[in-house]
Formats: sequence, C-alpha cells, structure tokens
Amino acid sequence: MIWLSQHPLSVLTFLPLAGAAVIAFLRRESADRIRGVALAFSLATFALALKLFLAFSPNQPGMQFVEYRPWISSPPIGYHLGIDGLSVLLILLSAFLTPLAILASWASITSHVKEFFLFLLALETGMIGVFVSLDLFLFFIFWEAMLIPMYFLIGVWGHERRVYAAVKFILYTMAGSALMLVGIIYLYTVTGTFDLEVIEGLVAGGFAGLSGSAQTWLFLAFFLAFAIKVPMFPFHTWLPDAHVEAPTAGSVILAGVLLKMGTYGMLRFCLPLFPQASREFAPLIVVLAIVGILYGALVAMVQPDMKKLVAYSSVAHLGFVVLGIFTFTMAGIQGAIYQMCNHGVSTGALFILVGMLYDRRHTRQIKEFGGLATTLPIYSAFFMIVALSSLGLPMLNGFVGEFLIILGAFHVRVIYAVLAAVGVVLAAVYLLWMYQRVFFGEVTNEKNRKLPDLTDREKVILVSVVFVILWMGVYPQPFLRRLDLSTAHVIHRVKHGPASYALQRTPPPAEPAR
Amino acid sequence: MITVQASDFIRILPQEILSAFAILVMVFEPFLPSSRKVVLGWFSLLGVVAAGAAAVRTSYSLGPAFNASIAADPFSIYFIALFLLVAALCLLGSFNYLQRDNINHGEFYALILMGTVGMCFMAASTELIMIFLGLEISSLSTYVLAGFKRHDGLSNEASLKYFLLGSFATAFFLYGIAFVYGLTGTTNLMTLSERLSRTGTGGTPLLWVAIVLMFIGLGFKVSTAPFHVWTPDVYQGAPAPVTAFLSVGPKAAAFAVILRIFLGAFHAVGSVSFQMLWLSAILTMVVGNLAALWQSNVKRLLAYSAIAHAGYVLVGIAAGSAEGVSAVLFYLTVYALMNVGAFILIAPIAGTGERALRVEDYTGLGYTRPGVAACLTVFMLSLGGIPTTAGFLGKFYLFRAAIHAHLIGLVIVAVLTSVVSVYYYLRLVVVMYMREGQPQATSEPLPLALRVALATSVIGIFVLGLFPLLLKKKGEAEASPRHTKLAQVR
Amino acid sequence: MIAPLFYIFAGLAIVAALSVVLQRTPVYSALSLILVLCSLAVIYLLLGAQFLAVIQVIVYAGAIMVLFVFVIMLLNARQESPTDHSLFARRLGLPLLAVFLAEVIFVVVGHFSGTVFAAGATFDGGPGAVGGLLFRNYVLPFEVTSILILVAVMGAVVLAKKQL
Amino acid sequence: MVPVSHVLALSVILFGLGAAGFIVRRNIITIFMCIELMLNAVNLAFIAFSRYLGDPDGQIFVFFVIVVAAAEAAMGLAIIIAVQRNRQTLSIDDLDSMKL
Amino acid sequence: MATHSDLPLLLLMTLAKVVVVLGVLLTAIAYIVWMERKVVAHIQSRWGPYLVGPHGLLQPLADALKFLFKEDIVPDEVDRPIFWLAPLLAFTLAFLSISVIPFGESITIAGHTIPLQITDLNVGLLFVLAVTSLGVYGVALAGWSSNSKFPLFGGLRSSAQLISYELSLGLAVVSVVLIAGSLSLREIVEQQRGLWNICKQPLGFLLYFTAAVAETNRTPFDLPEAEAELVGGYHTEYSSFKFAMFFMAEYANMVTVSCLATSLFFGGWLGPVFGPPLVRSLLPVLWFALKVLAFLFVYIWIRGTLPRFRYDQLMGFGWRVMLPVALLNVLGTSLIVAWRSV
Repeated sequence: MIWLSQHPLSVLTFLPLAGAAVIAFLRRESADRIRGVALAFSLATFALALKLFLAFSPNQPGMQFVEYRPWISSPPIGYHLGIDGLSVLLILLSAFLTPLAILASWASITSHVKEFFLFLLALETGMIGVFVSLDLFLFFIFWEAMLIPMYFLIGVWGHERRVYAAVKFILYTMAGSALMLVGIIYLYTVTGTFDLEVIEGLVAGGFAGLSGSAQTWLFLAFFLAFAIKVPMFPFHTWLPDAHVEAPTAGSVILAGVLLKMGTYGMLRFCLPLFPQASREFAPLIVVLAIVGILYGALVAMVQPDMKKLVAYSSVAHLGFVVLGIFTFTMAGIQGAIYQMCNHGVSTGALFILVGMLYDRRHTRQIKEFGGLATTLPIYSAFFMIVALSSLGLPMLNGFVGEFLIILGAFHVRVIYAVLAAVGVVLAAVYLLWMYQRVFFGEVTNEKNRKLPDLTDREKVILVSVVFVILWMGVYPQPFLRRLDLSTAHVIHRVKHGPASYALQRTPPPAEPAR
Repeated sequence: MITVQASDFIRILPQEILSAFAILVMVFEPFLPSSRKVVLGWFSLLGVVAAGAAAVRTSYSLGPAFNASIAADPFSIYFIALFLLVAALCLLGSFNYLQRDNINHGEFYALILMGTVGMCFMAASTELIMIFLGLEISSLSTYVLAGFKRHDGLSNEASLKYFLLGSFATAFFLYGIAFVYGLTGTTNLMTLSERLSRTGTGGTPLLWVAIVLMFIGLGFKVSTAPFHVWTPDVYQGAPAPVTAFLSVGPKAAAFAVILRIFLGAFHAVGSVSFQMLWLSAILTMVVGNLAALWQSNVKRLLAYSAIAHAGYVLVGIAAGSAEGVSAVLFYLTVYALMNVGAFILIAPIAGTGERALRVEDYTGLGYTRPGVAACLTVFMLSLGGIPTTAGFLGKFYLFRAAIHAHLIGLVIVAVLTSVVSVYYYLRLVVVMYMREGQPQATSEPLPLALRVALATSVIGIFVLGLFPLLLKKKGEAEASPRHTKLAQVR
Repeated sequence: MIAPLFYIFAGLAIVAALSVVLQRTPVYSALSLILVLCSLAVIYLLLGAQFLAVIQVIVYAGAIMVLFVFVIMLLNARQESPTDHSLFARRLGLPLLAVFLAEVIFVVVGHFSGTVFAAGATFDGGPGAVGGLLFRNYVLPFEVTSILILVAVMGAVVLAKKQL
Repeated sequence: MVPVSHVLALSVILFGLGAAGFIVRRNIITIFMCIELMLNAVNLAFIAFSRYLGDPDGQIFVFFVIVVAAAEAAMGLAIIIAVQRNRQTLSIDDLDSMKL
Repeated sequence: MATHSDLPLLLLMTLAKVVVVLGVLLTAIAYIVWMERKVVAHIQSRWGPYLVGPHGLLQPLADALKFLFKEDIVPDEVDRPIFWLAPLLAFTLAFLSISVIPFGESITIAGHTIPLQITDLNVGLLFVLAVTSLGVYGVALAGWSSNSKFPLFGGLRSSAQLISYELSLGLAVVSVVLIAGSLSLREIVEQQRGLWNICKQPLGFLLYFTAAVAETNRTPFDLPEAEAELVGGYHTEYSSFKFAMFFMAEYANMVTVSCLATSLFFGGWLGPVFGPPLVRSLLPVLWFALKVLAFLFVYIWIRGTLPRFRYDQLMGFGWRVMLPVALLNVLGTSLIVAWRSV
C-alpha cells in the first residue's frame, strides 16, 4: 500500500488496465456487472486524478510526482513518469471524460459489451500514459498502443462506414507517428538517451550534436505526427470519418482527449526540444491554424449531419489551440491549454448529446428534426448550455480560452486576432443555426413527437458536464494557476532557444546501473 | 592420422541428437499403425527437447571443431536454440493437422528434425562446404515437406517451384563460393577473413562478383526481392504447419549465413556488400508490403508479409554493426514466434484440406471463436509492429542500429512501408471483428498441443515486447565485442 | 597435346550445352547434357583431376542422368509446346542475365589474364589424395553427407511412392 | 598450357547457358537439367581453381557438389513424378493454379 | 608419364594394340556365339549348327553376312537420331571398357617394353565401372526411340535392372579394392601372385558374378528381352546391322565382365611361366584367355540350365538380398583390413 501511495502516477495509469483485466475475467452474459465494474474503475481513476490535481503544487517548478525506474538497459529506456501543470489538467480531463463515456454508452452498447468496456478502460490507460511519460520511448509506446483500442471501438461498435473510418484513422495516425519514431531514434543516437528532461537540458544548454538542419528535420518529423493527430488543416480528413462513424463513447474520447495529444505533443516536445525550428515554422503554422479555424467553421456550417457538424467544429477549435501555442505568448499558450480542456468538455458533451438523440431516433440528420424544444425541454436546455459553451459565450468556459488565445494572437499580429475572431463568430453562426433548426419551431416530423426526455442516468452525465462548464467559465483560477510555471517554462525555452537556458530544475536521472 | 577428439563431438551434440532421433523415428515408423503415428510426433518433440539440453551442454564447451569447419560459439548456440524453438512449435502445430488431412506419416517428423539439423549446421559452420551441405539438408527436407500432401495438386506445385528455384539459387551460391575459393584459396571463413584483410584482395572486382553471386543465392533463400517470386506460391501450397516451418527456419538459417559471411568474413570488403544489402532491403520492403495489399488468400498475404520482414532484417544487416547484428538476432526470434504462431493457427481455422483460406472466410471469427481470433490478432499486431508486442521492439532495435549507421533514408522507407503493412494486417482483424456473418472457418476446438504452441508464442511476444533484455542480452553477447568476431571463435 | 584437346572438348561442351538449352525434346536435352558431362570429364582429366573425372562419369553420367532419362521415359515426355507465358521472363531476364554474365566473364578474364596453370607437381588428383583429404580434413562434411542422402532417399520415397 | 581464364570462361558460358535455359525452357525436366548444367559449370570452376592454386581442397568441393547433385536429382525427379501424377502435365506454364 | 619425344611412338603402339585387341575381340565374339549355340545344343541333346563348315565353324561368318545384307527396317514412328544412336552407343561402350584390362604382363619388341594392356590408368577399375554405368543408355534409348510399347517396357526394365545390380557389382569390386589398396587393374593382378582373391573374397566373387550376369542381361536375368512378355524387349524394332550391334555389344559385355572377374578374383594372367622370352611373355595371355573362356562357358551353362526370374523377384533379389549382403561384405572386409593395418 505504501508503494502504491508513493507511486500515484503508476497507479493512476494502470488502474484502468487493472479494471480491464478484471472485466476480462467476468462472464460475457453478466453485462450489467461488466458495466458496473468499468464505471467503478473509471470513477476510482477519476478520484485519484482529482486527488492528484489537488495535490499538485502550482508553485513548484518542473515535474512533480516523478517516478523513475530503469526499464530496458540497452538502449537506456527508463520508466520515467512525471507531471507538470499541462499534463495534470489533461489527465484530469481524461479521467473525467471516461466515466461519462461509460455512462453514455450504458444502454446504447448492447453487443459485445465485455469487449467494449475492456477496450475503453485500456484506452484510458493509454491516454493517461501518454500524458505522464517523460521518456520518449515510453511516450511512443503509449501513443501507439492507444490506437488499438480506439481502432476497435470505432471499427466494431461504430456506424455504417465504421471499418473504413477505423482503418483510415489508424493509418493516418501511424503514418505520422512512424516518422516520429525515426525522429525519436535519431534523437537518441545523437544524445544517447530517451529521457525527455535530459534531452531538453542538453538542447537548452546549446547541445552541439544537433545541427540546425537536423533540428528542422526532427521538428518536422515530430510536428507531422502531432499535426495529424490534432488534426491541422491539410491533415484533417480522417477526423470527420472517425468521429462520425465512432460510437458515442468513441467520439467523446476521440474529440475530448485524443486530439489533445497532438497539441500536448507540440507543447511538450516540439517547442522545448526544437526551439529554433519552432520559431522558424511558427508563421506558417499559424497561417495553417487560421485556415483550419475558418475552414472548419465554414464546412461545419453546411453539414446536414449533426455529428459531422460537431466534428468539423473540432477542426476549427483545435485550430484555435494551435494558433495559441504558436503565438509563443503567455496568454496564447495558457489560453491554448485551457481551450484544450474546454474543447474536451464541451465537444465531448456535444457528442454525448447527439448520441442521446441518435439513441432515440437513429438518425443525426438535422432536417429530420425541428421543434424538439417542445418535446424534449430538459434535453434542449442542456444542449443550449453546451452549445453556448462551445461557441465561447462569456461566463462559460469556452470564452476564457478563446479570449486568451485571441489576446496572444493580437500580440503577434493584429490580423491573426481578427481572423480568429471571425472564426468565433462563425462558430456562433453554425451552432446557433443548427440549434434553431433542430429545436425551435413546430414539430415537423411526427416521429419526434413521442420522444422520451432524459433519463436519470443521462441527467447525471449532463449535470456534471454543465457543472464543470460553469465552474471553468466562472472560476478558471485553479486551473490557470497550475499552468503558470509550465507555460512560462515552455515560453522561455522556445523564445530563448538554445542560447542561455542553463537552469537544471530536476536532476536528470542517473544512467541506470547495469 | 585422423585428429578427431571427443570435444569435437560435444560441439555438435545438438545436431547429433537430432539426427539420432530422426533416424529412430524412421526405424519405429513401420511398427506403428497409422492412427498412432502421433506418438512419433511426441517422440520427435522429445528429441528437440533433448537437443535443447545438448545445446546447453555444448555452450559449456565452446570452440571450433572438426578442423575448424564448424564452431560452437554463442552465435551458433543462439541460432540452434532458435531453430529448436521453431521446430518444437511446428511439431506441436502439426499433430492434429496431419491426422485431419490424412497425411499422418512418420516421415514428416523425421524430415522436420532433419531440416532442423541442416539449419543448425548452417548457422554453426565456419566452412563454406559445411554451410553448403547444411543448406542442402535443410532445403531438401523442406522441399519434401512442402509437397507432403502428395495427392494435392497445390502442394505438389509448391514443392516443385520451391525445389526448382531453390536449386537454381543454390547454383548461384555455389558459384560464388567457387570464385571466393579461386581468389583466396580457402573455403574456411576464418582463414578467408584473414587472407582478405592481409592480402588486400578485398577490392578486386572478382570478389565483388563472388559476393553478388553468393548474395543472389542466399537472397533466394531469405526471399528478398527480386528473388522472392517463389515465396507466395510455395507458402500457399505447402501444408500450413510446414509453411510455418519454412517461413522461419531456413530463412533464419540463411540470415545466419549472411551474417557470418557478409559481416564476418567479408567485412573487409565493405562497400559492395553494403550497397547490395541496402538496395535489396528497400526493394524487398516495398515489394513485399505493396504486393501484400492485394492478396485475398491469407497464406499468400502472410507470404508477402514474410518477404517484407526479410527486408526489415536486411535493414539491420545493412547497418553492419554489432548493434545491427544483435538487433537481427532479436528480430529473428520475434519473427519466429509471431510467424510460426500465425501459420499454425491458420491450419485449424482453414479446416480439412485447408479450404477456408480467403480473408472473407474469417468473417465474424472474433465472436464465434474469441480465443483463436485474439491470438491471431496478437500475431497480426506484432507483425505490424504495434507497441507492447515484441514486433515493435524488434523493429525498433533494427531501426536504431540503422540510424546509428546513418541509414536514415532506409529507415524512413522501412517505417513507411511498415505503416502500409498495418493496413493488410488489420484487414484480418477487420473481418474477424467488424464484419457480420457466419464464418466459413471450422469451429472444432483446438487440440492441446496447438494450444501449448500458441500460448508459448503469444506469451513470448508479450514478454519480449516488454522485457526484451531477457533475450536481447544474449543477442548482444553474440554480437559483441565487434561483429568481426562473428567468424572467430572465442 | 593438352591445349588442343582442351579446346576441342571445350567447344564440344559448349555446343552440347547449347543443344541442352535449345532442344525441344527432353531426351535430346538429356543426351546433350550427357555429352557435356563427358566432355567435362575429359577436361577434368586434362586438368589432372583423374578421380573426379571418373566420378563425374560414374555418378553424373552413369547415375544421375540415367535417372533423368528413366523419368523422361516413365513420364513419356515428348516435345514441349512453345508458349508465351514466359515472355516477360525472356524479355527481361535474358538480357539481364547476358549483361551480368558478360560482366563476369570480363572480370574473370581480366583477373586471370595471362596466368597459366602451374606445372602440376604439387597437385595430385588421384583417388588416394582425394580420399586422404576427405577423411582427414573433411571428415565432418563427409559424414554429414550421409544425412543429406538419407533425407533425399526419404524424400523421394515419400513423394513418389504410390502407397505409403 | 591452357590459360586459366579460358577454362573459367568456359565455366561461365556453361553457367550462363544453364541459367538461360532455366528461364527459357518450359518443360520442368529440361529446366531441372539446366540446373544440373549450372552445377557442372561450378564444378569446372572449382577444378580449374584447384589446379591453378595447386591445392587439392577444391576437388573436395566438387566431390560434395556431385553428391548433392545426386541427392537433388533423386528428390527432384520424385517431385516431378508426383506433379505429373496429380496434374498430368510437365509444362511449368500449366502449374499456375495459385495466382491470387 | 610420357615425355614428348616418346609421344608419336606411344600413340602408334596404342593404335596397334587397339587394332589387335579389337580384331581378337570381334572374332572371339563371333565364336562365342557359335560356342553358345553348340553348348546349349549339347545341353539340350541337340547338335547345334552343323551345316556351314566343319562343325558349323563358319556359321558366325554366315550370320555376319546375313546381318549385313538384310534389309534395314526403320519403322515410321521411331525417333530416328536416337534409334541410330542407341545401338552405336551400346556397341562402343561395350568395347571401350576392354581398354584398361591387362591381358598379359608385357612384351619387349625392339628394345621397347610394351605392356599388354591398352592403357593403364591408376583409376582403371573405376574407368570400367564408369563405362559399364553408361551402358544403360544404349538399352534405355533403344526402348524409348522405338516409340513402341514393348521396347519401351523392355528399356525401362533394363534400366532399372542395370541400376539395381550395378550397386552390388560396385560394392563387390570395392571389397577387392579394399584388399588391394589400388584401383589399377595391373596392380591388383600383381598382388595376387601369392593367393588369388577368390580365396579372400569368396562371397565377393559370388556377388560379383551374380551381378555381372544381371548386368549383361543374361539368363536368368534376361528380363528386358523376355520374349514371352515383351516380344524382343528393347530391340524388338531393330533389324539387320543395328540389331547386330546390340548383339555384339551383349557378347562384348560378357567378355569384359569375364575379363574383369579373371583379373579381380582369379589372378588375371598369372600362371606358370616358362620357356623362351617370347613364350614367357605370351603364356600369361594364354592363361588369361583360358580363364576368361571358362567364365564364358559358365555363362552359357547357366543359360542352358536356369529358368528366368519374374520381374518383381529380380528387383527384390537385387535390393533385398544382393545389396545388403554386398554391404555387409564391404563392412566385414574393411574391418579386417583396418584390423590388419593397426
């Protein structure tokens, strides 16, 4: 037990996997017990994550709760875990969304229940693992391993074109990460370690082994992987397919967490490790991000399918995040991180809402609906709040993030801020227009007249989401406070490049003894 | 007169024991009724285990034997252990198959053992004559095994194609040896290496010719492009457990020979063999992976995948370093586990006469036979190189060695093609889990022997995927301190 | 004495080898091959390898080729019918092969240009010499050959016997 | 005396003819015979080198090649018989039942 | 090794020897046929040839004329080149192996010592084996090229038979070689001065002779031309001179095999030698000829008394009896040789 309390990150990471293992031994027929176990484990994980979040000290620089243990001695790969403000938020987000996803699929998943929840929990381990790894190799393992459960979630429990979507998803992501693997190995051959902190220290100390062109290529290798994952504008085509075809839980996790891994990777790896290249490529990336914002918004506007609309809105929102990151300003990056969480919560919630409607009507076409506000009043109210959060209404969470990002962009170039603001307006247009068509007016389709309103389980989900939305909108301080040092650190690294940063905050782990 | 000592015999103890068991199998064969031939199978398995024990014994008295024509060094012990593992898995996987397809003849087991003997000799020999003989023993055994379903046209055809192209390749290999001999006056690898570096004949075009010829010959055996054309037909036509055997055993043995010859004896020659390996690696990876995309027959699909994997191994060899060698050794073991596993699993799925072999036949298998499908999924993921499976770490080590040797372009081709490969590996997973319908595949329960073999492979894949050093340390011992030591005996 | 004989039999061997390749009837190919083998045996003899020359005739011409002829007769293999299945192989393979072999000849001739065989004082190609080597230096390969032959026998029986 | 290169040239020519025959011929028995032709070319090279180096070891190789050729012949012809029995053909072009 | 100055003379002498041996052999063959007919006739209480010449002694000549002048029929469907080649091959090979057999010690003419042997190879015995191993082709190709059912069967049978019995034959010879430690026939003969090999290798001789009878397709192993089943066997379609060539080849083979048996087991030309130098050098030839003649008589005698085997009996006997016994014989001999040399 003492060991467990001393290794909170390991426990947190592998608790869901333990749950998956338990489920593996449950009988296939007892579906409810399986669901219960899954929920219990995910809630336990969430509790742990919350405890970790609270225990995380906002004033202490560097990584916290560090665990180090040599794993493979040749090449020296360490089981190196640790979190900073950035990861603690994302872990919390993952741990929060997983129980919601489980609840959201409680009734809608009826076939192969056992496998479904098994994969879902395994997926959670993968996600948390990605956020806690401080060893490039370990990170890569979680990064790739996570694809498999997601692939199954989409491919087995998805909608009509699920196989296509699943394969497209996995191939796109793997193509990107394959090059990242080459980059990681190359980085290792140059520096002799996979340890993120050690490499970062070397780079900051003006490490001579990494020439300018090597840095550029490495940056591109890493960035491509992350850009595909985000997805940034020209690499986004897998996203609508995957989101639309995935089951609700899949979409929630996909939009809520998986996309964040891309932006997380940029912050964690691209910027600190390759500062010079990051600075060089920033203008191009910012432009792409803005294109993504506008393109995503415009395409979302014309979607006849609600889920697809939400999916494209993700492209736009993540454009914001990338824009914020590559402003290299405190406000921009903080806003970006905050927006990552917001998007996770509100888009996740939107997918859950669309999923609920789909469970009732087995369609997501906007034209099939109309006047739902009269038949489903509670549902409509929740939908409204979430939609407003997503479009960035002040007092709700979306506003804080978008505001900070636009602020950051403003510092770089005014035109960026203006264009981003146009994106915000467009978001309002497509969300509200959709809301209007679906919920207002007369009930046009007879099938919609007799729909049951929310069940208690659904209410629990939505209430918790709305609670978070409000809290994050009204009182962002607890979150932002924990980001300060991490953000400052990233900015320092990227701005001052390999020039002067000599501060070694945590001693690099000693070379493992044989 | 004849200077043969007792230690000489201890240094080839595994081979001796295997041969003895093979002969005993033949002796007992006529006395067993057809229904009880499986006893011979278990007996052969016993022989493999005994040979394993013998290999342990041999590892305590390392050194050259029989006038330095063979060496018991860590390198050879490693490969012998690998071959024994492959033989054991294939034996376990074949018991039921033989009975079911009514080809339950004792010769099968004897041939598997003999083939293993040949492969052991290939890996252990430091004399080109012995390598050649080992190659022939393993080849002849596998030619017969490929055609073991005598009344099946496909099996005949496989056997014939394997035989014709194999002999063709052998001729090239031999011709290469002839030129090496003509140039250096020796066929002993150690002497050869010495003479090459001492006389500086390394650069002569004649040696290049010899190297190219030998590489063509060995390239056929490991099925690198463009010498791979036989592979799909042979793998498809041969009985599935045999395919398992010949997709790994002779291939690994030929790689052992390539390592010994190209990195050991010819290391002084350098550039030509490197260019060749490099080019061949790229071609093989691209051809194997792209061709696999269009296959609808599972065995053919895996055949092209096996071609592609030869390409990955070549990446490690092209690195030309001790690191590369150790990566290759590790990878070959991993490859053995996953490929043998996949092929022996195909057999019970395909049913009597191997009817259900199309990818579509696997529809819904994930639900009708969850265990089988899960195993197959593990093999596919490992073949595709997904982390936490050994397949990933294997590739990782190969790529690391190559990047260390500044072969970045090669590695990029390798990773991209391996992404392509994920597509076709996942096709099986897709049909098993994501398509509705009743599987064409049979649903008889797996026999115990097969379960043991599969469990070994799956557990091995995960254990090596997470704790590679259990094996990797060994692999490194073999390759260190310098790869040039390969041909020498400590 | 040796040189003219060599060129005569070398020429014979080439012509016969061409005939092996060009004949459409397997029996003719087989007979041409026997001719090649015998010419080569003579060349071996000229090069001082008496034992191998005789072995060549006994084993190759007398056993292996008999087996071929026997199988040709058993399967009644008559003239092969030309097909264009292999057009690709011919178009691509033959030129490649030709280029490669021309290069090999060029390299080989270049490498050994001007060298003649040393006067064969140290060279003994009789059965005693070969046998001595075989049982002293090459005793392991010799013994391993028995495994090879066992495999071949077993294989031939497994594949060709009517009833096992 | 005959120059070494002439003997080797003969060897290469024979090898090449064998390889060409392997590609061109359609009858599997003939193809097999072409392989034998190649092996003989190899043997010739060995004997030439052996004589050239004054080293009898090369002859040992020839001895083993002949033994192997015999084993291969036994095996190969058995395979050919098995094929003929099941497929009633000796043409390599008819043995294409496995394309895709 | 001959030096260059000797070369023309050597060639000339060799040529002369070839001509002489060939002449003698051809005549001998003719009269062996006559002898066979006579002996078999007497065994069967008949007279045999009696009309042409005294005791039918000119009968061989008449036969030869008949063969030469009969119409040479070549059926339509035959494979012509091979149909021609087969008898030629059989004939040539049969006569080739005689070239290494020593039929006497040596003869000295005008200061030159001429060994009574066409060539003395140090691998002479192997040469004989090599040539006999090629003998299959004549028969097999004859059967094949006739493009006719019975000849084909005859040819196949004969090939199988030759291959099967060649092994035992070779192994029997190997045991002699083991004792002699040489492959040169001259040396093997010389070594028998004290004791003939038949005393050391009785089993070997039995094996050799049985296999030899089978190798020459003689009764009781004359399956390839078993008239009852196969009409005339492989030479059914042959007529006239081509048939004669087969015919002569068969008898030449008999002679060769007998010569070899004499050299290997019965001391070759060895025998009591006396008289003037010329007689001294010619007497061995006489001994040799007599021994060979004795063997030929045994051949004929067997033909006259034993019935023919059935085909499966023949193969079974070859593989299940002859081969194992021959192997054991080699094993035993080599053990004794090894034990002696220690």
